Amino acid sequence: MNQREFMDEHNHEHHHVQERGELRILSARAGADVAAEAPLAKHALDLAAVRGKLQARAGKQYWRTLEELAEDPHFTELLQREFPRQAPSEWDEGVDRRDFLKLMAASLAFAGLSGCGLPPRENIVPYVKQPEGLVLGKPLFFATVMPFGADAIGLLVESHEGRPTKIEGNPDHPSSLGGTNAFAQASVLDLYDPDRAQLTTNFGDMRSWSQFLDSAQAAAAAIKSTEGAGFRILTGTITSPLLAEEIQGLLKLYPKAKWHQWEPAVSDGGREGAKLAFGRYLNTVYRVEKADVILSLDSDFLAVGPGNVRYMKEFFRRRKLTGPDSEMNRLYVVEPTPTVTGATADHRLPLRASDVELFARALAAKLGLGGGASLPGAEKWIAAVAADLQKHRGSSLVVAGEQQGAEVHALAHAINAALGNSGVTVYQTEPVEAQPVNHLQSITELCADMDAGKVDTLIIFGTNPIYTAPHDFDFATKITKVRNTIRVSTHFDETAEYSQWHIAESHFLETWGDARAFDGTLSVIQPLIAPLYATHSAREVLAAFSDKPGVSDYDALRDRLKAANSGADFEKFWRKTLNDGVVANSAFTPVAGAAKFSADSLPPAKTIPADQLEFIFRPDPSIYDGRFANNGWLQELPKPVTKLVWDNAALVSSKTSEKLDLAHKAASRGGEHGQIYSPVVDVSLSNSKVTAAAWTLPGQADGVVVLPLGYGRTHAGYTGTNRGFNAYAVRVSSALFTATGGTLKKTDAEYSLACTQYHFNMEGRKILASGTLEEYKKNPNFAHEEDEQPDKSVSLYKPQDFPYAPDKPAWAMAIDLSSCNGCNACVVACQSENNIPVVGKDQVMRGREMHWIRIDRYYTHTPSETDGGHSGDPSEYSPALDNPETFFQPVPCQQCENAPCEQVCPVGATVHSSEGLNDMVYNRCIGTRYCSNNCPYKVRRFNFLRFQDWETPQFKLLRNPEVTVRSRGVMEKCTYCVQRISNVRIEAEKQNRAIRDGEIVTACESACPAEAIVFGDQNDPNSRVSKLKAQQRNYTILGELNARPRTTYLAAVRNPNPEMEKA
Amino acid sequence: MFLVCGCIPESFGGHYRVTVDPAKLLIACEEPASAAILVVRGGTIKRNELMPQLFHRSANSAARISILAVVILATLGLTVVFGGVRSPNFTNQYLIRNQPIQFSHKHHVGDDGIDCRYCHTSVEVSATAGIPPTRTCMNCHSVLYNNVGYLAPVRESYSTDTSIQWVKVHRLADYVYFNHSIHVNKGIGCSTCHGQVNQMPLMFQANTLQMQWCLDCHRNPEQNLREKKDIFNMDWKPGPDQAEKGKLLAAQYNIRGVRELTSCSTCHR
Amino acid sequence: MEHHEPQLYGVMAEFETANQLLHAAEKVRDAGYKHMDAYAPFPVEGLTEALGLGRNKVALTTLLGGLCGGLGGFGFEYWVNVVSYPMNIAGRPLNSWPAFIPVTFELTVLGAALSAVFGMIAMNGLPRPHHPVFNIHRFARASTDRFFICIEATDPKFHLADTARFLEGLHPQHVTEVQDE
Amino acid sequence: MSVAQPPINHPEIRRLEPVLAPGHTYETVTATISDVVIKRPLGLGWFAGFTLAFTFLMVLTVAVAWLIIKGVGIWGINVPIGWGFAIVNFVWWIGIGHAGTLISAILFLLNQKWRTSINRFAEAMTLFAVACAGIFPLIHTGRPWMAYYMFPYPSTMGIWPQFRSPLIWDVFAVSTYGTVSLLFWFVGLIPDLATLRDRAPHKWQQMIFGALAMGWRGSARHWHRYQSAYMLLAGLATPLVLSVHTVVSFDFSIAIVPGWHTTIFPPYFVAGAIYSGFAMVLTIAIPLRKAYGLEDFITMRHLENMAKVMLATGLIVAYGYFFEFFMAEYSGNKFDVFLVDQRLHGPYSPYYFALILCNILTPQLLWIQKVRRNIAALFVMSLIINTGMWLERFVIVVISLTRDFMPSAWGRYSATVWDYATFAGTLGLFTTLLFLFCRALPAIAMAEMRELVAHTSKDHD
Repeated sequence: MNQREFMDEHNHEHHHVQERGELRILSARAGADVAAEAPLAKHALDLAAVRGKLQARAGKQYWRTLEELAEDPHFTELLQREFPRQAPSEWDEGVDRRDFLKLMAASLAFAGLSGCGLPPRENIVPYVKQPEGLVLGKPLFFATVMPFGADAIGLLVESHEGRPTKIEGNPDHPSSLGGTNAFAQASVLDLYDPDRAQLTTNFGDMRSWSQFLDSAQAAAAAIKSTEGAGFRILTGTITSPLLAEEIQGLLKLYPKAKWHQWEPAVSDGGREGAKLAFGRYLNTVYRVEKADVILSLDSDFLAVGPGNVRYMKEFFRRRKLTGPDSEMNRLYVVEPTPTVTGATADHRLPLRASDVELFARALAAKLGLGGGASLPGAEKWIAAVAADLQKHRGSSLVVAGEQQGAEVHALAHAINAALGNSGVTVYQTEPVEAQPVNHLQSITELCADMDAGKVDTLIIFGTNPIYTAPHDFDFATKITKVRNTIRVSTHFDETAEYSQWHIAESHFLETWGDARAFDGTLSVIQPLIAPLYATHSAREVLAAFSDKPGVSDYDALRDRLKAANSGADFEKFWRKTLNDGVVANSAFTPVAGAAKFSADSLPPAKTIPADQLEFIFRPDPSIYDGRFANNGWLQELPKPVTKLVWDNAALVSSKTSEKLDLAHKAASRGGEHGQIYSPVVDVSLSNSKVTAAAWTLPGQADGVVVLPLGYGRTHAGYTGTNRGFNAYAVRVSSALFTATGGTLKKTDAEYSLACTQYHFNMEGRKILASGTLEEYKKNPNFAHEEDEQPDKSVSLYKPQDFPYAPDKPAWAMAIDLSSCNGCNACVVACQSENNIPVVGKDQVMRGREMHWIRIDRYYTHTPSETDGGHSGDPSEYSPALDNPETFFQPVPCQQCENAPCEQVCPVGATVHSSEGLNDMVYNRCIGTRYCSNNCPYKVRRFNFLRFQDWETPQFKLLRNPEVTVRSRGVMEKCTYCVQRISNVRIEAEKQNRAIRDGEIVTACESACPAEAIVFGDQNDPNSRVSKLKAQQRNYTILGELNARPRTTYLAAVRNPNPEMEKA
Repeated sequence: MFLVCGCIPESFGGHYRVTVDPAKLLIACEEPASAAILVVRGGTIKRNELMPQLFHRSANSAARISILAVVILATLGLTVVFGGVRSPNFTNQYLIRNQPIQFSHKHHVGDDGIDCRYCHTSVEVSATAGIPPTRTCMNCHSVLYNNVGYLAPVRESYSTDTSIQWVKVHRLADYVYFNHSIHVNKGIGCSTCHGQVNQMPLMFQANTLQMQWCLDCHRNPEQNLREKKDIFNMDWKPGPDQAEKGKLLAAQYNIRGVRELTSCSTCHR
Repeated sequence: MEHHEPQLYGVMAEFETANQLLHAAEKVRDAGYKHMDAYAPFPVEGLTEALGLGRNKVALTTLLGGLCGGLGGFGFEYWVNVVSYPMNIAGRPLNSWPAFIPVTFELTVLGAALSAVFGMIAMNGLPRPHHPVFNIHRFARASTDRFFICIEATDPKFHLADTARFLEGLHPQHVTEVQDE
Repeated sequence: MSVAQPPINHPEIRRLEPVLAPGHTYETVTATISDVVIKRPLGLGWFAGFTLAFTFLMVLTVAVAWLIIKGVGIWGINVPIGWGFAIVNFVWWIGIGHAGTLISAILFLLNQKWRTSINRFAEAMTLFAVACAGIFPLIHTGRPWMAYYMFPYPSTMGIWPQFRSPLIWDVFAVSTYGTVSLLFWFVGLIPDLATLRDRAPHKWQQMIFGALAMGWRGSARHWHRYQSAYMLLAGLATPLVLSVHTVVSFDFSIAIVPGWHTTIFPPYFVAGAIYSGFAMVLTIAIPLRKAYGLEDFITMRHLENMAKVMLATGLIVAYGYFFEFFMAEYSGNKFDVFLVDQRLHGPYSPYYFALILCNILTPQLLWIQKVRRNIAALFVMSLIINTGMWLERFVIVVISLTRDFMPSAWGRYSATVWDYATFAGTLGLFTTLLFLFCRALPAIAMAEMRELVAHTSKDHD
C-alpha cells in the first residue's frame, strides 16, 4: 500500500480546511467551515479512542490505520466476522469467545452501570487545534439533504464533536418542513454500518485509489479511441445536477457512450402517464393542503414516493380539529393492499391492482371524460366519489400510485384537469430527474447490448441490477460478457460480486454533492464527517474517466454553483445555502398546459378473470427495494400494517387464506407478540418459483397476493443477508408490478415469523377512541361516553401529598390519533435518539423487542370476544376483516402520576421527578421486572440479555452521548427525552427565564411528519399541549385505572362521506 | 472407737482422701453411730469413679470468648467495608496520576494567575469545562520555555498534529450527567468541587465525588453559594455569615428547590 | 494447664422415674434446702414448683426485644421516607404508614424471637460444656432415662453426711457426691 | 380409665389409637431414634438416593452459573410475562416451608400430642424449603450482583430500599421466617444433641454433639426457661408463619394486574401453603418411617391426621378458587371477568383444569377413610397435591400476565430448558439436604418422645 498517496489524499482534504479556516460562523447551525473541520476533530477525538479499543496501535488517520490493518488478515477477519453486528447473537449459541469477553467487558460495563469497583483508567484526548465554533459538549446542527429516488429530504443533522448522531427534519426545506420519515431517521445507522465496504478492490484484491485512477485513465484512453462505444453507465434515478453534469460531460466526451437508468420499485407509469396526458415527461407536484377531497388510486403518497413527508404534513394539517366547528379534508383510497395511506382513509375500497385502472376508467366515465367503462360491484362507491369530487371542483385531488400504469396516471391527470384542480391542488413542472427515461426500456437496451457483447466498460451505481433486474433478463450471465465493470456501492453487494472493480461509495453524510427535491428545489449535500474509510463518491469515480480526474466533489460543486449563480456575492450565497440547506427559490415553476387527453383514446383495458390470483410487487415498507436491508433499525421496525419484523411474507386476503387454508397461528413462545407460525407457500409465477411464508392480511383485496420486494438478499451484510424471500426472483419484465397466471401452493412446511402485535381487538376496552366528524359535531364529548374515569378529587391522600408545584413545569404529552397513520418515523427517531439496541429476530420472537415507543394497530368494527364476535386473531376468517377500519396508536411511556411501576420497585429505581416525570434510574435498577408486570400499558422494556453491542467500534461513534447506554439486566423505557428537557432547562436557567413552549421537542415529536405528537408544560394554560388537552376529544387510555397518565390521546376522528354511508 | 476408727480408713479414708477436712473427719469420728450406719450400709455412698469430662474446664471460657469474638469481628468487618468504600483508596481521592506532562496548576494559576477560563474555555457555556487544545499551550510556549525538555511532548503534539493524552483525574460514572455551566452560573465556584487548584503542583481529586457528597450540596446549596465575582477565586472560603448570605444568593440566582435538585433526572438520564 | 484444686460441689441422688424425682424434689424443698437442682431427660411437669423455683425473665426479655424490633423498624422506615430522602413515589404520601406495617411486624417478631432464644441461653449460663455434674459417669443417663437431684455444697444447710443421709431417705438408686475437679 | 373397653371393631378404637405404639420406654425411643444417627452404618439405599439428589444439585449450580454468564434471557420470560418459573418456584417452595413451623408452633400451642414425632423433620424440611425458595428472588433479578440494593445498608449513594414495594416486604418476611424457623429448630434440638453427646460411641461424635449441645445438662431451671422460650417462640412463629405467605401473596395482590389484584389472596395463599406443606411432609414421612423403622412413632394416626388437615385446607383453597370467579363476575370488572374467562378458554386452560383436578377433585377421595388409611394412596395423593399447588402458582403468575390490560401487548410464555433445570436443581438441593439431615441429626425429637412416654405411661397406670 502506497502510503504517500494516502497522505496526499489527506493533505488535500486538509487544504480545504485551511482555505476556509477564516470564515465566520453565521448561526447555531453554522456553515461548512465547521462541518469540513469536524473530520479532523473526530480523527483527533473519537477514533483515537476507538482505535485504542480496537487494539493498542498508534496511528494518525483512522482510514490509514485501517489500510495497514486491512493487510493483516486476522484483523480483517476480526472486523468482518467476529464483531457482533446490530443484532446480537442468540443466547443458545454456546459459550463462545464473546461470552467470556462479555463477562469481562460486562464487569467493566457494570462498574459503569452499578458504580461498584474502581473506575478504569481513562484518557482525555483534547484537540490539537480546536475547530472554530465548536464548543466541547455542545452538539452542532448542519443542514443537508438525503437523496431518495426522485426526491431529496431536507435534514438537519446533529453532530457531537464531529460525529453525526441524529437526524432531524429541516423546517426550511420544502420536502421536510421539519418532518422526516423512517428511512431518513435510519440513514445515520447506514453511515456507521460495520459491513460497509471500506476500500477499493479489484477482483476482491485491495487496491489504492490512485491505482484505480491510473487504470481508469488507461481505460479512458481506450474509450476515447472508440468514442465511447461500449462505454455504459447504469444508475438509479438521479436528481443531482452535479452528478448529471458529470455524466453529461462524459457523454459529450464519448459521443457513443450511453447512460441507462433502472429504479426497480417505481414504475414508468408516472412518466409515461405524463407523456400520454401532456405529450412529454413532466413532474407532478401536489398541493395537498389545498385539497378538500382527495382520491388515491393505489397511491401510498403519505408514506413513500416523492414529497411524502411534505404531503403528510399538509394532509394532516387539514385534519387538525380545534373544536366541533372545525372542518377536515376527506380521503378516498382505492388500493389492493393496506398501506398507511389506506389506513388513514375515510373510505377505503380494496380492489385488485388491475381493477384500479378499471376504477379510474369508470370514474372518468362518470365524470364525463368518455370511455363508457364501468366497474361492477363498485358503482355506488364510484358514484359517491364522483359526486363528492364534483362538489369540490378546484379543491379536490386525484393521486395515482407509483406502481400503477401509465393509463391510471393519465386518467388521474385528465380527471384533475376536468375538475379544475390543475394549478390549484396539483401542478406539473419540468422533471426533477436529471434525465427522465423509461427505465424498463433503458435496462432492456443495456441487457441487449451486453448480450451482444457491445458493452466494454460498465459503471454501475445507485442501483443493484444483479439483485433487482427482472429475472428474465438474466442480468448475471449477461454482465459476465462485459470486459470491465466498475461497481460503486456502499456495500460489497450482489452486483459487486460480478464486477471487476468495486469502489466503496461514501455515505451521503460523508460527501459533498447536491440533489433536487420533489418540487425541483435544489439543495446542497454537505458532509458531517470525513469518510470513515477509503470511500469515494460516484461523481469522483465518473470523473476518473473524464479528462479532468481528481477534482474533489467540493470544488466541483462550488464551481457548478458559481457558474449557476454568477454575479451575486458567491461566498455569501454559499454560506446561506449551507446554512439553510436549500438553494433559495430554486423550486421549479409550474409549466402551463392542461392534460389534452380523453379516456376514449385508451385501448380497452385488459381484465383478469376473477378466479385467477393477482400477484403484485411492492417495495417493502421498512427496507424499500432492498437498499436498507442491512439497516438493523429498519429490519426490526414493525411494518406499519402487518407488524412483521425481519421478514417479508406473501400477503393474502382473509378469503384467499380461508380458501387455501393459510391461517397462521401464534406460537407458545412470545405468542401474540412474538413468534407466529405461518404456512409456507410455493409461489410459481412467470416460469419461476419462490418459496415464501404466507400472511393473512385483513383489508387486502380478495385474490391479490402481495410479494414485497427487498428481501432475500445474498450480499447485504451481516444484518440483511438471507432474510425473508426474494420476490425479484419471480419478477419478469413483462409483469413488473402486476403479474397473473401464477399459482400459490401450500406446502406442509411452517415458517416462524416475528410479529410485534398479533391481536388487533380492543376487547371492548377504553384504549383507542374514534368517531366520525358528524358524531363529533353532534357530541364533541363522544370520547367520554361510558367513561369510567374516577374524579380526580377522589383520593385517600391529602392534596399536599402530591408535590407538583403549580408554578413549575409539569411535562405532558398529547397525541392526536386523528393525525397518526403509523408511518413509524417516531419509532426510529426514538431508537436513534435514545441508543436503543436492536435485538434480532429470535429475541423479537420471544417478545423482547426494545422500542420505547410502539405503534399499536387496531381494527375496529370487529366486535370483541366478549360479545361473541371475532377473537382478534387475524388468521381467523371474518367478513369484518375484508375491509376493516384501521387505526394507529403510538404508545410511549404514559408517565403516570400515580405510577403503578414506581410503587412496586424494591430499590426505588423508578420514582417521580418534581416535574412529574416518571424517572427511570438505570444504575439503580436491579432488574426484578416487577415494574413491567405492573405497568398496565406495557411500555417498559427489559435488557434480558446483553443487547447492546459494546464491541463494534463504529457503533460507539453512533451513540448519543447525552443518554446512558444500558446494559444487561436493566429495565428501560421512554423518558420524554429527559436529556433534551435537561439541556433546555439548563440553558433557560442560565438566562434566568422560564422554558418557552415548544422549546423542548422530544425525538418522536420532532420526527412526526403529521404533527400528531405534542409535548409541553401542562401547567402553562397557553402551551400547545394544554390547549390540546383542553379539547373534549382528550382522553386517557384505561382511565378507570386512575394511574393519571401525563400522556393523553385525542380521539381519532374520520370524515366519511354521508352519501357513501347510504350507498 | 477403735472399730470406728478402724473402719474409717477403709470405708472413709480413700473416700475422704482427696477432700478430707480434718474438722469434718473429726465430726464423723465423733459420731460413731452415723459412722456405723455408714459402715453397715457401707458402699451405698458410692466412691466416685472419676470419669474425665468431655470438655476441659477451660472450654467454658473458650466458648464464651469465641462468641464474643464473632460479635466483635462482625462489627469490625462491617466498619471496614462501609468505611473502606468511603476511603480514598476506593474513591481515588488525593490520588496523583502520572501525566504525559507534569502540568502544574499551582504554577499557572497560583503563580502566573492565569484565569481558569483561559484554558477551560467552555466551562460557562457547556457541560464540559473543556481541556485546552495544544494550540492554547503553544500560545505562550511557542515563546516561553520554547525549548525546555519537559515541554517537548507539547511541541511534538503541535508539530505532528497528534493529541496529548492526559490521564483523567475527575472521573464521574457514565450515567452521571454533570453540567459545569449551570453550576458556575448559579454561584458554585470551581474550588468547591476541585479544591484549591492554585495550590496543587500536580492535579488530584479533592473530593469523593460520591453521590452522597453531591447530595450534601444539592440538599443545601446555600452553604456553597458565592457571588459571581468569586466563582473563579480559588481562595474563597465560606464566611461566618454564609448562612444568611447563602439564602440571599439562592434567591438572587433563583436556585431551584431541594425537591427539584434531588430529583433523580436532575443528574441521571 | 493449671491444676485445679478439687472441691465439693454437692451430693446427688439418682432416681428411676419422673414421679420419684418429683416427690424427692418436694421433700428436699420441704427440708429447707435452697441451693439444689434437678436434672431430667425431659421437662417434668411440676418439677419447677416442686423445687420452688420462681418465675423466669424470658418473657420480659422477649417483650423488650419485640418492642425494640418493632419501634426500630417503623422508625427507620419513617426516617428513610420522610427525613433522609423524601421522594414522590407513585404519588403516595411520604409517610405511607400502611405500607410500612409488614416490615414493622416482621422486625417485631425477629427482635422478640432472637431475644427469647439468646436470652434463654444466656440466662441458663450456656454454653457451659464443662460442669461438675458431668464428673459422675452415671449422669450420662440424665439425657436418656435417669432423673437426678443434686443438693449443692453452697447451700447453708448443706452437711455432707446429713445431706447424704437425707437423700438416702428418699430411696434413690444411688447417692453420689459430686466433686468439682 | 374407667370406661368399659369397647369392642375391638368399635370405631372408638381408632380414636384411641396411640400416637406412640405401646410398650416403649425412655430407653427404647431414645435408642431407636439416636441409633439412626450415631450407630447405624450408611446403607446402599442412602448412597444411591444421595447421589441422585446430589446430581440434581449439580444441575442447579450449572444452571445458575449459565444464568450469571448470560442473563435472565436464558429463561422463557419476556414482556409482558416478566415473571416465570423463578417466581412460581419461589412461591411454591415458600408454601412448602409452611408445614414445619405450623406443626411445631400451632399444633404445639393447641397441645396436639401427635405433632411430637413429626415436628423435627417437618421443621428441617421447612428450613430446606426456605433455602430453596430464597435462591429465586436473588437469581431472578437482572443483575444479581446488585441484589444487595434490596437491603437497608448505609450506601455512599445516600439512598435506601423502597419500603412500599412488596418485594422488600418479602426480603424481610422470608429472612425473618428463615431465622426464626432456624432458632425454633435449634432450640428443639438442644436436649437431643445432649442425648447424642452422652450416647455417641466415638469421641469425635461426642465432641461435635457436645459442642452443639452447649453443655446442656437437663437442669430443672434450664428446662423451666427452655419451656418458656419454646412456648414464646411458638407464639411468635404462629403469626409469623401466617404473615409470610400473606406477604408473598401481597407480591401479587398489591399489583394491579387482573388476577393478582384480589383481597382473597392472603387467606387462600396461607391455606394453600399449609396444603402443600402437609403434602410434602407426607411425601417425606412415608418413606422415612419405612426406611428407618419409625412406624412406631409415626403411626397411622399421624398420617391420617395429616390427611385430614390436607382435606380441610384443600377445601379452603377450593373456596378461594371459587371466590376468584365469583368476585370477578360479581364485581363485573371487565378485566377480571376477561381473566377468569381466559382461565377456562384461554391458551393456558389445560393448566387450569389440571390444577382443579390435582387440587380440588382428587383430594376429595380423602373423605373416604380407607384412602386416608392407605399409605400408598396417601403417598400418591401427596405428590398429586404438590404438583397441583405448583400449577396453581403457575396459573396465578403466568396466565394473569399473558393477557392483561393492553391486548396489543399480549404475549405468551414457554419455559426453556434452563427454567426446568433450575427447578429440578432446587429439588436436588432440597433432597440433598434432607438426606444429610436424616443421618446427621435425630429425625424425631427424642426429648419430646420421652415426654410422650412419660405421659402415656401415666395414662396407662
